[in-house]
Amino acid sequence: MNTSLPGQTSTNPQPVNSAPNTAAPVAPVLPPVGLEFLTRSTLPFQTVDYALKGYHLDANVGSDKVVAAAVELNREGFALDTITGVDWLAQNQMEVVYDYFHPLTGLRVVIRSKVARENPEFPTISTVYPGAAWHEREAHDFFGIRFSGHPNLIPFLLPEDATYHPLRKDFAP
Amino acid sequence: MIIKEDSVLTQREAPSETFILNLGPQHPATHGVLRVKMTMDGEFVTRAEPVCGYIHRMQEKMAENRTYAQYLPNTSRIDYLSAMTYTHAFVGVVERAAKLQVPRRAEYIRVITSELNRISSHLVWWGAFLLDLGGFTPLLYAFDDREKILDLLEGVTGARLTYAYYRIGGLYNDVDDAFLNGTRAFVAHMRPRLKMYRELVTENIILRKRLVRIGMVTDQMCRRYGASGPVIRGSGVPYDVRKAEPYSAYPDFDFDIPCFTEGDSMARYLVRLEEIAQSLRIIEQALDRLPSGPVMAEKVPRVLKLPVGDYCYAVEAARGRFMVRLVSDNKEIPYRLKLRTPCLSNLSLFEEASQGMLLPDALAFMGSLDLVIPDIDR
Amino acid sequence: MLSGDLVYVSAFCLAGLVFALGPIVLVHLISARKTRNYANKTRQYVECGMDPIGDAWIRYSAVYYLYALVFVAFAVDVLYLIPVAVVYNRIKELGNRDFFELLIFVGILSLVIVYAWKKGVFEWKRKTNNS
Amino acid sequence: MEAQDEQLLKDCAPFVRFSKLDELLNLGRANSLWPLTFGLACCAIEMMAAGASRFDLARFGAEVFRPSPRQADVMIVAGTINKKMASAVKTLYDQMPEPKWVIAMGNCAISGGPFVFPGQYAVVEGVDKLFPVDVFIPGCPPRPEALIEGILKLEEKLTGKRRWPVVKPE
Repeated sequence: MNTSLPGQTSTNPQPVNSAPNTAAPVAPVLPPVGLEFLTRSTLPFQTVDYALKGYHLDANVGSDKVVAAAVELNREGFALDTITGVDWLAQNQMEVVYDYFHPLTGLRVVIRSKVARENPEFPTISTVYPGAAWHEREAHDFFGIRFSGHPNLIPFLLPEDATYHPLRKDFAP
Repeated sequence: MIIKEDSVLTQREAPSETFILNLGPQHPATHGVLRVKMTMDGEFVTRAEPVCGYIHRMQEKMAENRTYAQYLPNTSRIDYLSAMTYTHAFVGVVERAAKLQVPRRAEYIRVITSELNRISSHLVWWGAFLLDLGGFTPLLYAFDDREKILDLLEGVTGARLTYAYYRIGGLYNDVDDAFLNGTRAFVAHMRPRLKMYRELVTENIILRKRLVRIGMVTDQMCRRYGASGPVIRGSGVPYDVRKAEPYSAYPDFDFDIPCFTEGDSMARYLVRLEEIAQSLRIIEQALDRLPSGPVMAEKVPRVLKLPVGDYCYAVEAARGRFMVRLVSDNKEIPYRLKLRTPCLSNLSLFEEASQGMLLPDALAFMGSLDLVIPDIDR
Repeated sequence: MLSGDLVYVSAFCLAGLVFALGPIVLVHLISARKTRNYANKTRQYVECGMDPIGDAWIRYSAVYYLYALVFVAFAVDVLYLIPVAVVYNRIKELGNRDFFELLIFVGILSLVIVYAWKKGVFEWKRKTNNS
Repeated sequence: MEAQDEQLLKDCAPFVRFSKLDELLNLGRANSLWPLTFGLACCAIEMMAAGASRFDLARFGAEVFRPSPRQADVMIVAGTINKKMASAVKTLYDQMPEPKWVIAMGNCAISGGPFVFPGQYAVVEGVDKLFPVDVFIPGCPPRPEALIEGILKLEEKLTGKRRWPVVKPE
């Protein structure tokens, strides 16, 4: 899918002396358009009330299907927003939430996946989205989630020799 | 002197070895404590690996031992140059989860102060960016104009930089006439200044030589790294959270999204200057149609307990898309608060985009990304 | 008056020597003996607060050398211009011959820039095997 | 820690000391303090505003911000010191030539500021834990006038007398 702008007339800046204030295109306020990829998608999406939740689609997948989801969303033209780790101490689970947004249609998609809390292990998606490498390193810093296949899973925000994971619920300094 | 065993002496042109240069935490061009380990071959960058964490201030850990109201001052210290928009995101996610109805006047004043904050942030960027490229005078012009904005905001919020002006459900206090007239005077003052900025700097041949076709970033690369804000708008994709996910009172205003297709540092430069003009337009429209009425929602529960679940709220900060993901378990403190900051994604494409560049061009490219380092490290 | 000149020359050399070595001694006396350090990194060369990685004694690309050569060429050029500047226009009957000589001298020397430009010194052309 | 700092300072004293000439030297140093560009976080923006057109540090001779520690007289620590950054801060302090002073600008540099809470793992609580500090400027961030007052306080420490009037809050 080419993300060059269908019918977009954002011309290059004219010769410098005239201020290019007319060149700027107006992107319309978009209702959640671009949902047609749902028909082709294999992921278990549920539509969510955007006004309450702040995102349009939500899917709960197993930790092995995470890369497949990333590949599909990458093909659909989604951009990676962020990767969030959540430590569910009570349910003894470690959850990772992948946020995606679509630069052209403004659609917001969330892929979440849970794993047992002992040694949380997720396949890395930095092969599909190189931007995910830092988000995964940060999730590894704060929660100790290992991302198999990650190019250099060294501490990102914590000192190089840090072995503690501060955002875990049972973290005592 | 280590003589390499495998170097064939008969080889006429021995390749020059690479050395590692620390563009370290304390460097004028990094505008904060970002360290970039540059593997250099002579003047050319073969690999630039940013190392972050030197100003990590545990913002997300602090969210887990503070109530929602106590966490407000933190939000303006994540990206202190667009503190209003960050507070707007945090307050927005709490209002969205608690289904609080914010009065129209409060939303309009939030838009006015956010846009003023965006202009002051772009002015700091403009001054500091040209300082990187070697020009000191624009910094003085930019800070002179910025002081006018700070006076306006200080009159209402009491702070120059880290305003905790928004409250959950509305605003701290109402704006007075001095602020309204002062803002109109500022808008009238700023427009001719923008024309002077263009003549003083934008049409300067040295600047164009330093920026045009330097730091090329394609829209595919922006999408795969999640870059947003002026970086993605400089590469041809008109993505702006105010239009893509309209929030607050932005749907009421008519403004354009400046977008250039070259994807070089000059395009990003022009996007930001054009955005100042658009922000002035928004402020004018918001001032003309400012509704009267209260600035605080009627019944905001004293102890705020949000229903279980996760909520997101994204705003268009000066540097790009800032999204707050709040996970709540019906207690007065959040269970988990994730801050998706634009600078982290904007910087993550630096390593791939700066390969093979000259060192001064790599610095001009980093300046055009407009980084605030505590935004990356949180 | 040989001895008069001798005195003059030796005084001049002595003044030069004092002018050169004087500050070194003066600074050694007046300035602080050593600086306070809490991680004894004073003698380490400055690299933005970090410990330098790797060794500086490596094979640089030749462009640096060419850049230095262009500088040396013009340094020597200025060397010759100083005495000319002292007696410039002093001799009336030569008219403005000095100006044209100067022009020719500088013109010939500016050919260095033309040569360096052609060799690609200013574009930092990388001389690697493949290119 | 206090006695050891005094002792370190004494060892650095020069061989030859004068009375009147030292006062002259200190007057010169006081009015040409070259700060090290060491902006860490929010206080850095207020430091830039102090150096810019309205609050103009140039009136006090302190507007020359030197990036290299070798040419800096005073280190204005403007922002939060992180544990990962602490060794770099100490390195920079060591690499500054002797008559050097430290201004701790903002609550973070004084005591860790708003980032001190039970269970905090990343912030050094105050830069005086790393090396002695001469002037503390409270505020979060302190106003540019407060930074200028801090520099005047440092000049007062150097020359013993205050050349500028003290602004009384009315």
